[in-house]
Amino acid sequence: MAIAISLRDIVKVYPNGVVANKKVNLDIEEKTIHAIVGENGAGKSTLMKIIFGVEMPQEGEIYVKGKKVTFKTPMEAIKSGIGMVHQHLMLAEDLTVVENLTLGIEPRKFKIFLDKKEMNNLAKKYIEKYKIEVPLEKKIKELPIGLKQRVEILKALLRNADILILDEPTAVLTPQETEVLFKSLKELKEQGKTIIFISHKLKEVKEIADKVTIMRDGKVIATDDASNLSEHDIARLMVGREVSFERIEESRHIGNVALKVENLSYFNREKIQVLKNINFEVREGEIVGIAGVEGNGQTELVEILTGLREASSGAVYVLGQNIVNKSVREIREMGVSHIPEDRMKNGVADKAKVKENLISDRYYKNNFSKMGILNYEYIDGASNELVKRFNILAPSIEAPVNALSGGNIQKVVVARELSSNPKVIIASQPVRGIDVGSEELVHNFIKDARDSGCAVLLVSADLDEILKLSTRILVIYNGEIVKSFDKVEGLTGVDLGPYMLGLKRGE
Amino acid sequence: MNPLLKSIFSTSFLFSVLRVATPIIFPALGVAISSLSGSTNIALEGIMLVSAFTGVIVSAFTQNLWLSLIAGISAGVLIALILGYFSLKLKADIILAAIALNLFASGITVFLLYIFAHDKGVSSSLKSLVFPTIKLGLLSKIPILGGILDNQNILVYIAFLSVIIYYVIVFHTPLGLKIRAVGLNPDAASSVGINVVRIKLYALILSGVFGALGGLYLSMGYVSWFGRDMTAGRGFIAIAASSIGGNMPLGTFLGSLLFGIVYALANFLAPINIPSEIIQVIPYIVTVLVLTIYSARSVKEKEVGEE
Amino acid sequence: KKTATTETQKKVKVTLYINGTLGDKSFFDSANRGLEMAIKDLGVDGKVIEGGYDPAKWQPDLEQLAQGDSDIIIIGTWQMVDAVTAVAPKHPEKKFIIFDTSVDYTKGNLGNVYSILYKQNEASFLVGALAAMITTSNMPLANKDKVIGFLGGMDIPVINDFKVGYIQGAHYIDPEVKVLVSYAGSFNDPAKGKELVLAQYDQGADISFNVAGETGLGLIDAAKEKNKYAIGVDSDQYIMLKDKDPEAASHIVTSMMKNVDKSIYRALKLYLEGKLEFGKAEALGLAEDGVGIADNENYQKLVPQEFRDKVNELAQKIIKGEIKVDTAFGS
Amino acid sequence: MEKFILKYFNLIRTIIAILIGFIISVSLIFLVSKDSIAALGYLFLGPFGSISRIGNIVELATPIIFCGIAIAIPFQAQQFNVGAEGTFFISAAFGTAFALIIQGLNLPGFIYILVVLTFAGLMGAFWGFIPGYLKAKYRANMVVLTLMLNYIAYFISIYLINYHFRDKAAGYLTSYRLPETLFLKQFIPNTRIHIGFLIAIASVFIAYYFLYHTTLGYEIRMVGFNFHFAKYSGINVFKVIVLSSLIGGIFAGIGGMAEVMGIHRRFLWQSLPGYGWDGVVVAIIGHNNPILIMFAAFFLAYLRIGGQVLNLLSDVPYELISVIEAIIILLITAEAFLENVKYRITVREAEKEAFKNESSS
Ligand SMILES: Nc1ncnc2c1ncn2[C@@H]1O[C@H](COP(=O)(O)OP(=O)(O)OP(=O)(O)O)[C@@H](O)[C@H]1O
Ligand SMILES: Nc1ncnc2c1ncn2[C@@H]1O[C@H](COP(=O)(O)OP(=O)(O)OP(=O)(O)O)[C@@H](O)[C@H]1O
Ligand SMILES: [Mg+2]
Ligand SMILES: [Mg+2]
Repeated sequence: MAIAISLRDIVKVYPNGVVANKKVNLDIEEKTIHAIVGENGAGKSTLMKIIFGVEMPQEGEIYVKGKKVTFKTPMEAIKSGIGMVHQHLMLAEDLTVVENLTLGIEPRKFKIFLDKKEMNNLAKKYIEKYKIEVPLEKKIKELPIGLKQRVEILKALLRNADILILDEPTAVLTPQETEVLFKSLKELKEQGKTIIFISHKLKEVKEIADKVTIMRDGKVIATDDASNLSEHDIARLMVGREVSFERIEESRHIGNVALKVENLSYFNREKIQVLKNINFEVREGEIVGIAGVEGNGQTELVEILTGLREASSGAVYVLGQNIVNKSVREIREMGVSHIPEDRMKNGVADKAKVKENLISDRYYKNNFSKMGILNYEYIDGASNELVKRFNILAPSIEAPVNALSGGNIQKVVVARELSSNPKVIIASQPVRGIDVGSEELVHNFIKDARDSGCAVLLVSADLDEILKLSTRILVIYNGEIVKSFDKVEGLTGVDLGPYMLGLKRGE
Repeated sequence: MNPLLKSIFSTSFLFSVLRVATPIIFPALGVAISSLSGSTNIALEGIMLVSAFTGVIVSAFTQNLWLSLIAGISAGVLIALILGYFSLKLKADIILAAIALNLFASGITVFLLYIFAHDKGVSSSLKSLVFPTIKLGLLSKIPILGGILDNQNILVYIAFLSVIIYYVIVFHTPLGLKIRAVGLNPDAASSVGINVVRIKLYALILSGVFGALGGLYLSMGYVSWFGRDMTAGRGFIAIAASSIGGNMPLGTFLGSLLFGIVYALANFLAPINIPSEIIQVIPYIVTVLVLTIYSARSVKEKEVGEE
Repeated sequence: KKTATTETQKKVKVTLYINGTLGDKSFFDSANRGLEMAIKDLGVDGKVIEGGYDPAKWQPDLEQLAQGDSDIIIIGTWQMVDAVTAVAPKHPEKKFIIFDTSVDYTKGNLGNVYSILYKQNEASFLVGALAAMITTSNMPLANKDKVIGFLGGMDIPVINDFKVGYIQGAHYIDPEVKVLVSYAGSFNDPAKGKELVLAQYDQGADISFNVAGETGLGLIDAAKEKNKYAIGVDSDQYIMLKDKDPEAASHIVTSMMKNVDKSIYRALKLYLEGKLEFGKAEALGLAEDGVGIADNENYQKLVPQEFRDKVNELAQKIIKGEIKVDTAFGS
Repeated sequence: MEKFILKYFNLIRTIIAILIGFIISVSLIFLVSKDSIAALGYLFLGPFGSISRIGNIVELATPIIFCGIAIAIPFQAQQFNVGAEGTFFISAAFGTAFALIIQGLNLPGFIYILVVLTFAGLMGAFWGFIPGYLKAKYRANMVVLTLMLNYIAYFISIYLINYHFRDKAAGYLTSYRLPETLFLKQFIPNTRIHIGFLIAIASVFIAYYFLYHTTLGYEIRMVGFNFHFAKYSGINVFKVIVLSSLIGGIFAGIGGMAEVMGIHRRFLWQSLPGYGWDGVVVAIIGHNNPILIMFAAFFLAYLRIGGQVLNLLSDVPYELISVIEAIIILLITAEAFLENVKYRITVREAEKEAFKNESSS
């Protein structure tokens, strides 16, 4: 079978001295879906950026359809039929969908003017051809994440890509959206496209990929037909040890109510009701999972519970105290900790030192500082201890966080949030975009917290995660709790699906 | 009616509003276009100064308006290019680079003025030209409007035109789309193969052109000579005007007009004997108020904590 | 530098230190002219240095110069008083001439400092009177409103000394004349100056007097644009402009002259003749020709004989002390 | 060797940049000057020519240091507050006014000085508070706000001095002379280096300690690094943004009054002196780090004094000096200048490392 892309001895060193790829060799066959998996920081994205001309390798050769190429800019990669959907979406939020789609290849009137009608037609043409629906006139920022992703893919196709790179496209997608995505991907393969697909979700890899390449520490460990590899094999190869996918054991003793939400409602600034009187409680020693398709009010719920947003009506009690319109700090002081869904936006200051990120919620407390003066001796001690306990892979506590890879950044967040001996933990997408190895670690930390008597509210779009950790599960749909499962043992996604999609609702 | 009030409600007042606003409209458009592309250009002061100077010198020695126009614009663009080269290619802090260029412009113009005109203050010893004023003929009979527009310098008209050109460039040309995209999300732009640095450079060049026109108006229309530091802070006022207008064509235009009005008002009020400082401070206080109110409005729409 | 000194030994070395920059179209330029005249006619060896506008630099600079090889150091404006008061006593062998202000001779041993003051209020009185006569006259560009203008650079005593004289002169002719006073707040914003004066003309003024350095040039531009009259300042601005922009120049009825150049030339001349009295201040007014009004072809052409006679008559009255002109100083 | 280059790369780059700047200046001087060699001497060695000239460097650096710190603190919170210019000015004006008002009390020198400086600091705090508050509350653009406030400060100050505290004896716009007791001692003979300089140096270390060793400093830096993160962590962003501007203002305020009490002994500025902009320059060159800012300030002062000597003793025109200064500033801040060289070395080093432990492992 013909080779679409082949890489020979690719070496990439970043200006900061990180060697992200170490003599990588890789062949991608035409008209296949080729998955690439690997731990955080293994060098997957870097490799893709090299293929797409974003980064230039120091050494090695790239062949596209047999002929040698050296891309200095994405433009050149695009010209030779490569398209890429980046790990972090690359859309101008304030421009319309059609503007984003046609950016750089705009049809023109009299050479110099935009031809808006043609822009629409062009987009429509491709929408029909690939059956990927998107609202052309809307601004990107008005779209749910799943649609944004579709725009990204369409963007690549619009540039006649026949080799399509997707870097963790499903990390931000709901099972339903993932389904849709996979349908289009298979469709595309039928139409003769070659697809490179990066994911940390091994189940998906098994489901969609024809071939799988496993990377570790900047090198390719193995490449094989997906059919020859079980999830466990892949996990083992990635991490270099066994990883379990079993559900964690049930929590032993469940205590009194720690978090109580009463008739909570919220209207956003467009006066749309995003939360419709929500009622639930979380007890000490239990993990309550909130399952739901993203964009059904989870984000707002979490932000209200942690004081980043004001409820329109209703009450929230932490250990019996109402927290409505208390400040973030006051709420944290009551023992609430928060693992945010977007770690880069909220979880860390990426240019700040690791230790500075580890103390952001306690720097003012005793020992960390006295009378407004920071006590670095103590801070360094505490930070080093956290780095050890949560085995964060970092050059040192003095290193800026952005020198860490995705998974380790998340560990920094988790370490801070779980080490403030919280009573209530609000964890939203705690393992998004991190590899199975780190994922397992984080899950164990959460479990330990639970066993030490914390009440945990777990918000996730990843059903496996919900099913793996939760003591009880609530399903949220369109701002309402439509169903609660008090026994999780034996449940599967199939049981939750209909509720998440609003097809069924509980008593 | 008291002559002061009379004069304020006269067409001659509105006439002077336009004249005063023009050297702000141009640089304001310059600031706006570069802001859209994501770079804060506070070098308009220097750009205007250099163009104003070049225009006068070239016109004095060639007695040709076209040449001076071209020379003036090229000079302004040159400064913009230097700014671009240092901030974009050499990654110098753009604010600092601009401060340096303003300093440079103020020094080099006076230095050369001395070489050409043997005077360190004004070029009044040179026979430099001015751009023609537009006679509306019959149209000048139109009540009020006629009075406001007749006999305005051609560059005043070009200022209006520039607002429209700005609108067309930004919203109806591929370049404009790219400029906006680059300003909103450079990574997104480069991911579809757009050369971000080049687009930002184009935006700076455009702001150089606008700034240059402002400078030329100052020395070859507004008055008929070049004077040391004659921009007198208009390049900075322009930043205010464009940010009041959110870098949008109409907004920026109205922002500049606001200054035109307040300045003209200050000029008309000058003769009544309240301390001159009090009168001269009005425009700046108004800006702070307008800016605050403007931002306050847009904050309401923002969620708490949103930027 | 031995050679340098030996060859120039006989020549008197004069340094003019400007606490600003040349090109102010006002007394700095005028002082420079005075020095150049002296270099030409009196054969002194002169040099001009621009100190710039940062007050922190002036005293060190003056100290530097005092340590240098010049025999006479000329500085101007009140802002240099503190500096020269501090430096001069340390260098008794050097001579200092300070113009447009005076040092306080009670403060320390300033026997080597000679101060020149100008009675700008006297000449301003004359142009004020002239303006008042013109605004009600039937001269072509005059209107019947009794309104005249004054454009000041900044609202400060030196400038207001002109203003006080100007207004007093105008009211001496006709108490009903209204004087529109505008300050530009800057000495180098001609555009602003132009706007301010255009506004004055719009409010009925038909003649205006600029005392604003470079900013004042805006006034002349305005006069040209609105076809009204202008009065120049410091030096004869008609002569200055008549080649470059004859049309603008033709609107300048006269200029109120502050003869810094002549006064400096005079001082140096006296010095060479050994007649200059250091350790005291001189106030030069109409009598001493320290100030005056420009009598040039345009003045002759535009201004009717009887007005000019009136002006001369008033000048005599002032010189004789029959008219006492107010001043803005110490007020 | 290469390790060494990497370690000191920024320093080396800056030095090279300065050298290039000098070379350009030199060629400029050769173009315009009849006695270029001497001129060069004046420009580069002149500042060290005599104790009084070295004094001039320090004298000039003093206000620049104050303003540099005043700019750096809000900059650390990502608040582009360029208001030091106006704050410096208005604090000096009101400080002078205040000093003259309470002159009657005949406070003992030390107390008097302390009271007046404190007042100036408070005035600065107030003038810094205004943009901080408007920014934090209404999210008005900081750059424009402070640009405008500079003009406002200027006119208010001129009005205050001109109409209420002008020395009637003086022909110019200037305040009455401050009472002797208020003079900051000039403690090095033949120079005007005054106590204010010591205060400036103290401020450098205070500001440094404040930014890197206090909780508020930490909050300021975190807000600067990532505003959302700060909010999420429970830091009161509103407070931080207001305080960063306010505290910056204190330094500018004290700096302004110290300049009056140490050098001029009266308020005599008729236009904004520009120390605030110098402050922006040194703050950016010094990466908002007070210690580096201090060095940057000395360097800038050295350049200026060089220009001043050049102006006094040579035939090089005054304006050329600002041209030279501009060129040198431009080059110093060219971050990416020589970047590729650094990259090449990094790569070589890193590859060595990487594939060394390849073979070992
Ligand atoms: N722009 C950059 N500058 C410096 N180092 C970088 C940069 N981008 C990535 N790195 C480093 O290079 C290594 C590989 O990064 P890369 O993003 O390729 O990993 P990845 O396999 O995509 O990880 P993840 O699964 O978390 O996305 C990591 O150590 C990362 O810290
Ligand atoms: N809710 C808020 N409260 C206080 N300050 C805020 C808030 N939101 C944003 N800011 C501050 O404003 C900065 C950016 O806000 P904005 O979008 O207004 O940019 P900006 O006005 O250009 O900022 P600057 O004027 O400093 O350049 C953020 O870094 C933050 O410090
Ligand atoms: Mg990646
Ligand atoms: Mg009249």
